[in-house]
Amino acid sequence: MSREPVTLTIDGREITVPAGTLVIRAAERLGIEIPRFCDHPFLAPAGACRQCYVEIEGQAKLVTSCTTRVAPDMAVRTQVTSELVRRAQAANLEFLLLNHPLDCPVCDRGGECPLQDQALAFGPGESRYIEPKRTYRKPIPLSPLVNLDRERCVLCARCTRFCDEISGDRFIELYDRGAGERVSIAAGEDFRSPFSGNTIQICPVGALTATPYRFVARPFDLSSTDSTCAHCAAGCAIRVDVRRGKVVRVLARDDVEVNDAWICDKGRFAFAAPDRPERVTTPLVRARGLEPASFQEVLGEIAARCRGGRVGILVGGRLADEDAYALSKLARTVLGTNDLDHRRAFHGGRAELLAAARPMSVTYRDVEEAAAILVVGLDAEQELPILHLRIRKAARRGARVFVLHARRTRLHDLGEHLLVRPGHEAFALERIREALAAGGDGPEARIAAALAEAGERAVVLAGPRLAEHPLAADVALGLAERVGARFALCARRAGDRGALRAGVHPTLLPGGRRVTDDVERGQVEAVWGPIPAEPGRDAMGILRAAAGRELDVLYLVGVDPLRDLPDPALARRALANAGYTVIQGLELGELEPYADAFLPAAAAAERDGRVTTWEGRPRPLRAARAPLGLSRPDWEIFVGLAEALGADLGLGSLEAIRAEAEPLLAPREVPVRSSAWGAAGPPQWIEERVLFTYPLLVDEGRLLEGATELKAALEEEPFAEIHREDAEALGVADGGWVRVRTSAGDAVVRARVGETVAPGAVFVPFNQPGLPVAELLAGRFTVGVHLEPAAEPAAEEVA
Amino acid sequence: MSERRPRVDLSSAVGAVASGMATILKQVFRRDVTEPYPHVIVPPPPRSHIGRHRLNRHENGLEKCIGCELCAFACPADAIWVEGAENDPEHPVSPGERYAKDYQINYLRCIMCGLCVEACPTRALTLTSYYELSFTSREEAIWTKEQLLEPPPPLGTDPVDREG
Amino acid sequence: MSGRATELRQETMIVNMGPQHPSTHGVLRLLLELDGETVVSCRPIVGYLHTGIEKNTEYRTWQQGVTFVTRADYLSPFFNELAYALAVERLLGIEAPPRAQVLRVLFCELNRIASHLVWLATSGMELGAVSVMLYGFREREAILDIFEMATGLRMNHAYVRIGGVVMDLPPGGEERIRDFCDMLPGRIREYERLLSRNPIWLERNVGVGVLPAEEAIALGVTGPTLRAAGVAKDVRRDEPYCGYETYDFEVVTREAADCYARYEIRIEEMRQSLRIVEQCLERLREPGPVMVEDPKVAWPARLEVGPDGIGNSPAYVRHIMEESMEALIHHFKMVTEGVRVPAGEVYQPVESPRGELGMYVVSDGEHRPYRVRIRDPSFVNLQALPTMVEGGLVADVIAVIASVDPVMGGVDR
Amino acid sequence: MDLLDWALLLGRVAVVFAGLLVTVMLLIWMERKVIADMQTRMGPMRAGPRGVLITLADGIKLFFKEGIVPAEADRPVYLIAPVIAMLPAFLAFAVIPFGTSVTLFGREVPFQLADPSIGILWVLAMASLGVYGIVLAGWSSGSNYPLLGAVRSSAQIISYEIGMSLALVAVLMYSGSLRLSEIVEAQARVWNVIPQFPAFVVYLIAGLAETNRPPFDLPEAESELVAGFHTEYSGIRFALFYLGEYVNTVTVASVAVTLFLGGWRGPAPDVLPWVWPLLWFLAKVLAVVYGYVWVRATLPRIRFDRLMAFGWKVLIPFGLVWVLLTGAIVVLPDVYGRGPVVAGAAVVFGALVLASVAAPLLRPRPAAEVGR
Repeated sequence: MSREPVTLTIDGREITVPAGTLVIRAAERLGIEIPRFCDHPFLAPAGACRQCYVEIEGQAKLVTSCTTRVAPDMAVRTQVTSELVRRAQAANLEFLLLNHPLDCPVCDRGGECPLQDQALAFGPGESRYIEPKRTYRKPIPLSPLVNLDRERCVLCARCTRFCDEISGDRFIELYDRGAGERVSIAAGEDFRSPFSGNTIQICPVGALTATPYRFVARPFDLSSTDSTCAHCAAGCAIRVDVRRGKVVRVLARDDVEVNDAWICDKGRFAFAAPDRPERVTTPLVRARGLEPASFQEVLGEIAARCRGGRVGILVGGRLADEDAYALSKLARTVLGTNDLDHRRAFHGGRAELLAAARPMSVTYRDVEEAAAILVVGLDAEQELPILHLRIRKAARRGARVFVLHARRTRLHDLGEHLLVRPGHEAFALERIREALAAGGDGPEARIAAALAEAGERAVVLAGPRLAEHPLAADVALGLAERVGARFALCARRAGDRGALRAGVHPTLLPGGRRVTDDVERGQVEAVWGPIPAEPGRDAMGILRAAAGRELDVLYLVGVDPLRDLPDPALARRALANAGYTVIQGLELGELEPYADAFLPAAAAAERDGRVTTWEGRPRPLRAARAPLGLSRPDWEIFVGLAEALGADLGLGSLEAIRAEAEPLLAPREVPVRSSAWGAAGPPQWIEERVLFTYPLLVDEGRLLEGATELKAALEEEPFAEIHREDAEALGVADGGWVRVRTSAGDAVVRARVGETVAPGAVFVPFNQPGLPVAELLAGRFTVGVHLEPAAEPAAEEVA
Repeated sequence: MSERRPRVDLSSAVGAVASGMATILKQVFRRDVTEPYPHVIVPPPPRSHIGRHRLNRHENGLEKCIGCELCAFACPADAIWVEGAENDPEHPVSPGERYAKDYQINYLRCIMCGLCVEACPTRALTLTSYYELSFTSREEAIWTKEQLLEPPPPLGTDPVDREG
Repeated sequence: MSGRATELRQETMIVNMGPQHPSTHGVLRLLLELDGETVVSCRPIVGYLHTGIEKNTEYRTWQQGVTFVTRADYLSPFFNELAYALAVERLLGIEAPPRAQVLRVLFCELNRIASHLVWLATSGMELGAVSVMLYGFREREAILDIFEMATGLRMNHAYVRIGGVVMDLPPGGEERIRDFCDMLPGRIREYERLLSRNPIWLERNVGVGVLPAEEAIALGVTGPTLRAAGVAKDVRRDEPYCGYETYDFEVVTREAADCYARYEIRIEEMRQSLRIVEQCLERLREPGPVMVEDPKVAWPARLEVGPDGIGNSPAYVRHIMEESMEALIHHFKMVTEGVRVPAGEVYQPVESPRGELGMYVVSDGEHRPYRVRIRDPSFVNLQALPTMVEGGLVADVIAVIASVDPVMGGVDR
Repeated sequence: MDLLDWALLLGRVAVVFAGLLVTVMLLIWMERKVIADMQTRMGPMRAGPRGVLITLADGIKLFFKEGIVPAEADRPVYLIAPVIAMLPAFLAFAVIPFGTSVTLFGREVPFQLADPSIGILWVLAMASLGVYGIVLAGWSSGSNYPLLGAVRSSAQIISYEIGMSLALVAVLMYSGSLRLSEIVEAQARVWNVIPQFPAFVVYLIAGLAETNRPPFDLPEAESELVAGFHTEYSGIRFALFYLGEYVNTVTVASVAVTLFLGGWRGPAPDVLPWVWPLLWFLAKVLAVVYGYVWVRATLPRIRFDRLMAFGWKVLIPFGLVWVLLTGAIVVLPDVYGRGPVVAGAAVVFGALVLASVAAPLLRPRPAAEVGR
């Protein structure tokens, strides 16, 4: 879209803007504030509220500036210079307030309400309307999270437009016309969109309110901190509102490079975990039981165990970049081990190496401007919701979207899905590559053609599912390179990419330098000093080693191997057999009986630092409040542990860490290695069918604890998605009960029958309430499965 | 110097001291201005808001306070803490959706300026002239909602505040 | 020669008078160098009562500012409030209604009398005339009773608001003020009988703490201390506000520039203030609003006394909670955010009992002041202290402080 | 002296001591009530009926308060000084005849502890001893204000003691005795206040200064020197100073009554003849104290240099002249007969009055002295 400049005058002041600009935006650029309700910079113009009237010379009637585009030599007069406009705006405000309930003192929006602000700035001071007002039943819960108060609604349609245009979850709609027009939801429906909270934030009045924030605070009570959401690797800009040391609300901040103006409901509503009573905020050490002690004491104890012993370190996905770097250095230089791993998805190979070495191969902007997008092994809506919105935005702008996944995702209305059995993604990708040359008319051929056509405006986004097949990610990378597309290996958790870059990895050092490569290791040793040269064990390897009594100290940082990793039985053995178990995190949970020492870490909202998005973009974390109790940021604990071991990491502050890490983490070339085509065969399951699982957006994860309303809104009963053909073959009906049996265990769940999964694939969500799916897994998130119809279980069996 | 300056000489000195002593003696016959508090309590004028706050109820017993926090907004000393909550429709505390789950006034901070009652949109909060507020601890100085809902007794009757 | 003089000179003694001392008007600290009982040098040190009033206002709404500034010079709260309100009104380009202006003048002048009575009381006490102290406070009490009757508080009233005053006089209020006006002149005559010709009073004050006009002007001294040197400077007459130009009163001056002249001026000023008060009472026969009508500026409260105390009147509560959405919004926004004042800066002086009290107020267009700076006369007048006391005796220091009448709340802010 | 004599003496000492304490207690209450009256206040109201026990309450409170000894203080002197200040005040009272006598166990018991022939000198001696306590207290406190107060005090008391002595000299010349009981006897016909009025005035003024009472309370001028010599004292030691001061006031008033106001003399009915003189004495003392309080309520505090000037330049010359005149009045009639002496005295007295009027008592400083 070439946009030639247009020059016009607003209130006598001249301005030049690109053609197609709305008058209201042009006025904003001049610093003239035209009142508005329905206008939103990320939504299409609507002209619903009629508040933004301006006068344009030569036009008989006033026009709404949010729907009028600039024209050359247009002369616009706003309320600043036009009495007519001023009167029209005042009259419109009076009109909007006719039926508005006298709710300000009880309304959550009171004090930060655009309607109040504009009534004060532009409206009359007294009411002329004294007749009874229109009333509705209120509040109407649209979902456990969102309440609708129709009396307060000014019918600006921001919420419905958001659902139409941005999230595509069209649960709410404007019904009826005239005085009876109102926002409605279909009877019995729930506003089950993972983006529902955004409608609350953009509502210009108090018509949509959030249940968790209902009557909780006033803007005056809050101290706000601009930070970054640490729930996933999307890296959304948020504002954290704290009242008296307690986080009570999270809002999205505008950032056109990352999240536009949106965040998902998890980011918005899951903030209560650090305030739970289960949180432990003092260091503990095992004496007669676990007993509170000082940091010095506990670190001294741990140091005594570590000195000369074999240490294995498991890390969760929540470490900030600085923590990861400090830990990586601590493990290699002080503890003398490469046995550390943060991963849950073990990609390996060149794709991972690239992700560790080079950030920002694909950005949100690249996605938005792409012509063709291939999403492989990623359920974007559930795993990186804001990336999902970007893909949708791109689709609306004309990009062709393809999803290669074992299960249908929420891109189904805009993109084409190619459902493949889990573990067979690499073959599908190879077929696409073959189609590049051969052509054809199957889905593979369409994808190949679209990618080839888009060339460097094509984007391949590879997700965690690919880790289930050795080198599948490399295959995707190869395909991207073949067509000249941009490629990103999308990390899911907020700390994943940062930990990978910093070398919290058994074989990779900071910047993707290989432990086994003397030259690359030497580059790091130049800064750090000697590093063990033999490759370390990966996460499962560390557990196996601990289980085999090969480790003296098992150090768990922000991870619960019983919940987070796909082999709880192994984890239990490891915990039982480890010489000494150190837990570092927010709470102990089920690890309590195994812990020999506990180190309380600060939550993301309590500390400064950085997290890295899936793109590789560093984003700032800022402390919205002080850490509770004695807890402190992880990196400080690592530095303290090093000190207790008599070593000085030289990482006394965040600045020091960044300064040291910066040269090591600079983007660097990765030596080209042979492509991974056909390097490995398909997994050979004994069983006919494959169970696969991944965490949905809202599950039983630790950081979602306490977010009751969010769980009520979005959590699902455990289910098994089965393809219709399989169901018919087994005689399982939709909604009926099915027994899933794997080599590790079995469970009875409700079946969902349809065409939402690939034939032969069975999807059970990870970690939903009542079903710890991990117990069915044996080291991978994909496992051969045997299905049979089952009777409805007794209540306790489900639990 | 144009104006007449007073001078000191014996006669004027004796005269001035004598007239001064006479003036002093005259006061002996005036009514005392001090009050034998607490035996006699002179009621403060009606507008006087030198005392504690009071939370009011409607005639049907519901609280007038709707937890809107306007008083806390208006308070220049940050002396008021309000926490709103949703009314249980079966057992409402106040009319409407919202009520004050918690309401505290810290009398170590309160400056009795009255902006809070001026801000109150329901006359739930009023200021009284019950000035017999004495505390021996920080906790005591923070009045809770239950205490504030209690109307103040007549001055001089609260045994806690009586001397001795 | 000078070396010899130094040798001969005896060792001097350094005395820290204050910050805790019975007659330093609170927490003024004077570093006195004494040669025997003669003051060789004097260095006033301030800051012990720093309350952060100016800084606090930057974090509060414009309307809340009144409750802070009123506490600066706590003996003349109405003047602080008035200077602040006038300054903000000038930035807003509004003017309070006539009746509000009359009430402001009325309370300021009563406040001036009250303040001078405190001066009389404290000077009396500091020079040992204990009864005068109690008489001064006794009569001041009558004024405070009037204040309490009208504003509900005896000090720090927050009565003058941006755009007017918060409440009109209660019924019967004018009578009480009139009674006071009848009572006071006789009492002033009594003070004079006790002090004006008393030999000890004279010898403690006459010729003590002389501050000639040139020095006073050079040091920025204002108020009675300046007028005692014969300079007829009075903001009420020179830069009238609240319609002072329409009142009949005299600017009292004396030539002697000593403590006694300051005593005479303050006594006479009380009489002049009474004159103004009486004129105000005449004007109050005219009814009218006491707050501007514009709901976008006016403080929204309508107070009424009931059996439950003082609070918003039920009629007003009904209006904002049941009748007018606009009124509710304006109430809400005025209370929470307050008025938004156009960007600009203004210096507004008023004649406080201690001299020129100025408010320098800067707005950046927000609903909070960008800066409020109080030019407090006590602070400036204290500069002249060394000039007045050096070479005198310790006892004269007391007389001079008393005659300057500093209020540390205003000095330190 | 037999055992009973000793017992009676000890009894008298105890009674006088206790009586003085009670008197001081009531005196302080009275002073507070009187000055409250003059200031349209109520004064103490809470301790005892109409606050009469306020001093007791204060005393108990002070007794239990912590006595602070400053780090810079000279400890032994600091601790002993209040006692030194208090003792002479009690001792001075020993020679005051506060009544006639009463017969107990067949012995005549005079209302006077001792009646030495040098009664007046004893009073003077004790009064000047009291200053040691003050000087020592001020010096030993080791801080500036007490030091200044002590210096002021010694200067003031020494200066005014001369004036006071001169007044007393005039009286003893007139009465012809140093023995206080005889002086009282001598006033049977006319009180000394009539013939010795100038001496009475001098004595009252000097007495104010001797007791550090306003307007001569310079040593403890609270508005200048915080609390003067006892700034650093607290608790019981402060109470001792306070007590000494008020016993002094009683003594000074008693001496005034004894020397000028006829002592215990007054009209008395025949019932209980020993009671009335006591009551008269008490009434007269109270009257003098009332006068003191009245003065305190009226007058501001004089400035120290003026105080010294007044003492040396006015009071002492005036006293000297009066002593000369008294001498003349006592001696000359015997030599020259009554008429010429009275005429001559009138002329001299007139000249003196003229002189005092001409030379301003308290001249304001000339302008040149003002400032630097």
